[in-house]
Amino acid sequence: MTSMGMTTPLAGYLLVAALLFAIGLAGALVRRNAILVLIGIELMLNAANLNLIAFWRFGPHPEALTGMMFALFSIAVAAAEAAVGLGLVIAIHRQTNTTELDKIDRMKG
Amino acid sequence: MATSPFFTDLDQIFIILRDWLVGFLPASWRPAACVVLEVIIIICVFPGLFALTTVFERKGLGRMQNRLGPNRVGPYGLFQPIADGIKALIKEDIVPFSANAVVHFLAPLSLVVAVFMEFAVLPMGRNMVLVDLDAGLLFFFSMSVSTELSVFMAGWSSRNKYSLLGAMRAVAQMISYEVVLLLSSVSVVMIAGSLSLSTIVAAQSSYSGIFPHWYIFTPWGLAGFVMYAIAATAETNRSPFDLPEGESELVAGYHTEYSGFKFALFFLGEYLAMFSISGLGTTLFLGGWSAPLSFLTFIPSWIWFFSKVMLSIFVFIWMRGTLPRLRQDQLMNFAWKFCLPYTLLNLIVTAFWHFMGEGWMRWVVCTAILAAIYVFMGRVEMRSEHFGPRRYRYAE
Amino acid sequence: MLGEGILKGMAETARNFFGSYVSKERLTTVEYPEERIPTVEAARVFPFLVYDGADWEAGLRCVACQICEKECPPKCIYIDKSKDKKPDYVGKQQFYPARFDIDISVCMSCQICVEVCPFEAIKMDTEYELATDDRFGGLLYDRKQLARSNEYYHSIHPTEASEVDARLGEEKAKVEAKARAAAEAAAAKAAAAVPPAPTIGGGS
Amino acid sequence: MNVVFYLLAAITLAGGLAAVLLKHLVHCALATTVAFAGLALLFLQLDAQFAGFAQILVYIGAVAILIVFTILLTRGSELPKGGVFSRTWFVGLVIAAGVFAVLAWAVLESVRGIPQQTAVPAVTVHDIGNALVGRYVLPLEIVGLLLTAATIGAVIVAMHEKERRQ
Repeated sequence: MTSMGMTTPLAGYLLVAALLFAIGLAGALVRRNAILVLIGIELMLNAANLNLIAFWRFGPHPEALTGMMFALFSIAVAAAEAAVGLGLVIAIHRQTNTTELDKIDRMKG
Repeated sequence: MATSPFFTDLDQIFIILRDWLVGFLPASWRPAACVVLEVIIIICVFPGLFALTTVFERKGLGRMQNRLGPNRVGPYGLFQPIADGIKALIKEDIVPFSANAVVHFLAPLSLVVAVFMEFAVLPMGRNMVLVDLDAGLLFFFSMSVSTELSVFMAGWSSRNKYSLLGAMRAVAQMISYEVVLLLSSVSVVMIAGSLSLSTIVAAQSSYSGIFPHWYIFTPWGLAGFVMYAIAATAETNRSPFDLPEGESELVAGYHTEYSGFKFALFFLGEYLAMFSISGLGTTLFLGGWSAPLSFLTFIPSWIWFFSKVMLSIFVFIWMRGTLPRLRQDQLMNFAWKFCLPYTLLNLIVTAFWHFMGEGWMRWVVCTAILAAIYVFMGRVEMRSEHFGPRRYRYAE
Repeated sequence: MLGEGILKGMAETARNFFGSYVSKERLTTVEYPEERIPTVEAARVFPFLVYDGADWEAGLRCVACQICEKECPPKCIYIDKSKDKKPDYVGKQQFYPARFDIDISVCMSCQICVEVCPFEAIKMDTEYELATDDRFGGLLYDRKQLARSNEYYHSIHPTEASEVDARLGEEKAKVEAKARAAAEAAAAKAAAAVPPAPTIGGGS
Repeated sequence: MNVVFYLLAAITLAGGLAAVLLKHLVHCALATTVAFAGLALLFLQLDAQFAGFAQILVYIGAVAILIVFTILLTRGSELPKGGVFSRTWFVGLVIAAGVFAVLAWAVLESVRGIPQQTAVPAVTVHDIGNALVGRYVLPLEIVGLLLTAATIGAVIVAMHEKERRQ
């Protein structure tokens, strides 16, 4: 990572984003708690944002603001996603008294 | 306005002093040294102001209740904060046994750091701003929301139900009023056309006749300022919105389990938040460092800024001395059912103001709309049960 | 209108704020160490022991009956009865307290000891500046610290003290009258046998 | 590419890792906040002032608070009784590692040929504002609608059960 990063700044940011995405994915896949899964998804979204901003910064037309706008909208959408997702977690907790995904295995409340 | 060079120098005295001091250093170090010096000054000035404010607050509150207030330590009790500071420093630092030590330790630090960051974008005088960010207002708000998490950390890590309740109240309250605070500032941004705080001040620093073009002297500005002041009071957890630390029910809220120096940091953070939010209000609505009347411009700009801030602080203290504490449901209803709709309406009125062009028409129309809606909403809110006795929805 | 009450309240506090600088009578504060409110006669803080005469040890009215010790709700009185006896104010031989301690930090100023004392020996003081920096025993007062003269009692509670004096005087007069009657009877008896006889007790 | 970048990357990744690995849910949430803050700083380093501050405002100010509120409302602040990782954690780890390997390979392979802008883009907040209400006004309106819908939806989802039971 370092040797490549030295030559191209973009690659460094992309690698950090990729690593963060992988961490988020791992979190979403390996943790049992629904909230942690949501945290993992947030991390993945953030990694995507970092990609967008990095491409905007090092891309050919930063003044067109495409990457920046995409990142801003993604932030807004992520906020909405978090609100709804956590609302769902609370609703599920009300139904089943648990947030452990392994234990939520019934379709009927 | 032609001003004599003496007053111009006095106005810029800190800049001149800074440049003189930095002049001793090699040229390549100068920008960094400038920043370091300015940061040091901010870190020294505002805690000093905090120390003075604590004693003046206690004296002022005393006078409002026909008492004398502290007058024992030093002349007129002015050395009281020094005594308090020494006491806080040498007190035993107690961390509860079951507390989460790391989070417990980090909470006051992160709070104070975030609050100190807010001062970086405030223009405290002509050319006196640490970093003139293009998105200064956004920076300010992003720093002020970070304090919410510190409050939560403090409350949660103490492992005390009062701390936790206080923290949850504080966070809920701060989030609710953050919306109002932001939206009331947005109307200023709409008119000034910039998020940079120095541009916003510059937009207000002209005069027609002897009267300044401050935004508070417009209908939407006045309405926005009132909403801003309410939200700022709630945001800094000051009375009458001091539920998070309501001592009659929650001991001391989220800093119940803090003692000694860490408690002093919370105290400092609260007052610094007051200063910074007053500074922002001054910048947005009260013309920042510009003089209130055109023939007073010879007085240095920083004096105006600090006197306006201290005036706002006095109003904070005045309100604390007057108003009783709200109830949690009243607080939330007030934020979401009165402040937020009214601020949104104010945004629309601001847009009207902007597009109606110069002339007396816009004054009449905007004032009429805002006043009518204020009276109407006030009537509705007061008639409904929102401010009446409590109704329990879920209680058995 | 919404906010009207707030403005009214703010006006009130502003009036207080400026008024307190203008008129001194608004300020109710007494700056304590320099200024003091004179204690009223009915003030009662902690108990003390009354003595008659000049010598506190000889004049203590307390006879170590230990009623107050038993009645004290927080049990803050500690009394050791003496082995020997000394004459009390009427001249009767009585025990006296070899030790009489009151733990002021425990005392709750209920005045029950005063009410139960049959000898008018313990009374309530008006002294309230009892703070000390000695945590260990500084607030445990022995009989020397507790002893106050009857004159002092008169100076703090004049009405009550004169009543007490009157009552004691009556009792004493009764005792003396009895003694005199006894003496006279003895004298009459003695006169029948031996003419001159000294009076017992005597002295005013 | 300098020390600051490595520092920020380390903070971000450490925050992310801690968020995934820590046992205590509140600690996870706080670690996520560190990751969010690190990312915001990375945005600032990429000269995206507006996006960086928006990141702090939205993620630290709103999302992190939402997460901790949810943790407390679902009694997640107590330590879980069983393990914190699911039964199939190994599979998840392999998938994540695979995804990272593919991504890293793709980045390293493809980034070489791309010409890169190195000059700092002269974009002010004013430009962003103009773009938001100019070219991107439709997405902006849709996001506004989405946020309103999400707010109402979240309230209804969280309130639903109690209301029905009444």
